[in-house]
Amino acid sequence: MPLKMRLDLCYSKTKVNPIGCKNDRVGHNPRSTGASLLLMTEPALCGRELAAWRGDRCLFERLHFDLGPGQLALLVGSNGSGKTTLLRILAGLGLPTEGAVTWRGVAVGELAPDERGEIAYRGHLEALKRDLTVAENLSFHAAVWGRSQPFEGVLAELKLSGLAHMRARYLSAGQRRRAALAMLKLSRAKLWLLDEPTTNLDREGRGVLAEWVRGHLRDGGLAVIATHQPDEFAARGALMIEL
Amino acid sequence: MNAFNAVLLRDLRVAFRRWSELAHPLIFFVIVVTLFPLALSPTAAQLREVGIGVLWVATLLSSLLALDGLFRSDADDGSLEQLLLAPVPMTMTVLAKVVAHATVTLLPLLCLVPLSALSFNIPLAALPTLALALVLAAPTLSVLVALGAALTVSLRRGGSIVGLLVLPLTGPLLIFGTRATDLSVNGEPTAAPLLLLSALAVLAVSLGPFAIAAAVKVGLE
Amino acid sequence: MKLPRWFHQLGSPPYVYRLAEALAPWLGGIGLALLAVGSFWGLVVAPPDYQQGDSARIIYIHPQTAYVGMMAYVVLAVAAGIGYVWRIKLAHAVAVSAAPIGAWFTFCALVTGALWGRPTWGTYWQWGDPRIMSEALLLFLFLGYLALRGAFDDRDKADRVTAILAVVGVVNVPIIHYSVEWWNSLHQTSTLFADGGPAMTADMLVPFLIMFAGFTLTFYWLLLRRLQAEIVEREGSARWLREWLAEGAR
Amino acid sequence: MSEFFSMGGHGAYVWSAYGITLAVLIVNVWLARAKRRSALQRARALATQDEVPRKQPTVRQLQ
Repeated sequence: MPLKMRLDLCYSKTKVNPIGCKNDRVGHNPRSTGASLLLMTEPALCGRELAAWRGDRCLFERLHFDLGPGQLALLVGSNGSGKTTLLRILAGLGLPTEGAVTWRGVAVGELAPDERGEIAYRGHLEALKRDLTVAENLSFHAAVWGRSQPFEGVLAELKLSGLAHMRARYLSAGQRRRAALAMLKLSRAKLWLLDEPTTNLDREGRGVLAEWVRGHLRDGGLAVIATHQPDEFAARGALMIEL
Repeated sequence: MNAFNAVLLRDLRVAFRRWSELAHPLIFFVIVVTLFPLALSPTAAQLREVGIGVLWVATLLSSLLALDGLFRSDADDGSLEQLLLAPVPMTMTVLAKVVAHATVTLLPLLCLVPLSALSFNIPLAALPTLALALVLAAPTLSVLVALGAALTVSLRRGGSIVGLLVLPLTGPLLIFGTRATDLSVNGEPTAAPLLLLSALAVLAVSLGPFAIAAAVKVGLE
Repeated sequence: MKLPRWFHQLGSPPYVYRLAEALAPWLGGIGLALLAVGSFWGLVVAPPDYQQGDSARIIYIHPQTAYVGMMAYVVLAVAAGIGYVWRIKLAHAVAVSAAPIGAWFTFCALVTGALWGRPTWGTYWQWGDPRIMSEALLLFLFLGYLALRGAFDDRDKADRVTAILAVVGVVNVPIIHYSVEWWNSLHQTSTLFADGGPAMTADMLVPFLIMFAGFTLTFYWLLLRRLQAEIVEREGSARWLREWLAEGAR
Repeated sequence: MSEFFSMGGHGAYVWSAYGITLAVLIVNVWLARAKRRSALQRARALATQDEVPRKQPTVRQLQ
């Protein structure tokens, strides 16, 4: 029994319509951006009529966007405007109150493990085990993602080489953030979802990250970045989503 | 399977690096077992009669203590949400975590129980059955407690509620476990309760991970 | 799977609210009337039991409340399961509404059971009795469900987490029941269908069954009333509710 | 009449069982009503307020 029907049955806070049948909206896109009539199988992230409510408060509604290969989306908005909520919804960690997010045409909550591996999410928490060394953390991550590879190069780029065998609990906040970015880079995901990735990073670290993002996009990757400094990443053709 | 091993090894490693915490449930168990004779002011015969029940109840309570934080630390540092997003079925991850924690917390506890049984004058001949019953009950017990931990993963103070959720479900374990030990003390055949314990274990291990994974997923939403 | 239209309608809060409004008076009226008739019949008309005497008149409330408590748990678990799988918020509302009623009825069954046990077995609480233990564990399941619910601030999350607990609980209920039964059987066998047909005489059986129907209907009446309150609470500022209130709803 | 109330000596048990059941029913009815009343009260309070502000994010492409 597929769970796809669930969209029809979620009743909404915004509609009077007793039967919230919104099937017709999924897959149909009135505001397609630019060149794209995106194929279902193409690595593309689509948001359809997204709405999120916190209790009786509306964070956003009727959010609609398409993101194709090589494209960047920047999420901007004041504190509490729903940037993190939206990113978690895009990652499949949260459910939108209404609407659907698809990756390659499949709802993000229902992706097969392989397709899920194409998406990397980095939130406020670094996901480092404090009792393990940086190297142990990285190799655990690689093992779970099935992408074991040498990480010395990445660590060197982040100036973490000397710390590889230090337990994560002794790292500074900025160093922890760098280690988290190393995991992102090593994940080799197609879609990067980053929640304020520059927090705690010094100027040099931000430079490395910005360079990585540019390289990622050049290679046909996608990225959605929630940030208060969109200028650091902004590029021609990027989507600006203002919450 | 690689991912299963990776999670298992990682959790074991983390547990051993915080080894002092591993001792808490054991100490708790010893204290509970010591308190009962104090409360009962017993004779040797009386002790033997209540001993089996006391040991089983103390084991249930200690395992509750041991597995309560199973998902909490991973949720706090963000690694749980990364595991949810990883290209690995969450049931597998959950199972690995439960196995790891049961190994480091329940196993020492199970070694302690037969020792304490001697102090309750439970005959030596009954100890193998007691140990076997405990081993057969351990999977079900870990799955149940892990489920409680998963249901409360997003609650700041989930600890007090876990017992409320889990302990009523452990009724059958307690019944079959104590019955098996009782029967063997009286020198009667113990196959029936032991088989029922294994049936429960199979049921718990095959269905439990799905419920636990679902609970973790909803908890992090 | 294509679901029939009425199933979709049952996902719509205003529709269900109105349906409940239409059904509730009937359920409540008939249920309470049956309870009144059954109690009178059981207390006054029916003869005393030839073995237990007049104390057996508790038979017209104890098994019924116990049954309703169990039924409430099944309703709770089925509704919660549907709500979880198909993400129907109304199903969660049904589950939430069933829980406190079920807990009260189970509590009632335990108390009446104890009051029946005292003249029959000479003790209020028979630890060795499997049905008492099952009932007590059922009450704990209800209380655990309610406690877990109360611990969450976010209603949607509470719905989905407690649904998992409810489903796990309902899988466990038969296991608990049979293990407890196996553990010890002191209790009299089921009253209605002992070997060779009903052991009760007709003048006892009729009020016995009337009370079953009465308690069941009363349960559904209470459920619908609570469900209405739950819908209003959940819909908060939905437009149909505003318009309906503006029209001067009670 | 007093014979009816004594229930063959078991009156205390029978009548308290029925009494408690009645009390539980009354409490349940009262609880359901109270819940409904408070829910409607809250809904009315919400209805007098303005509708919740909705926010549609803007999506634009950088040139």
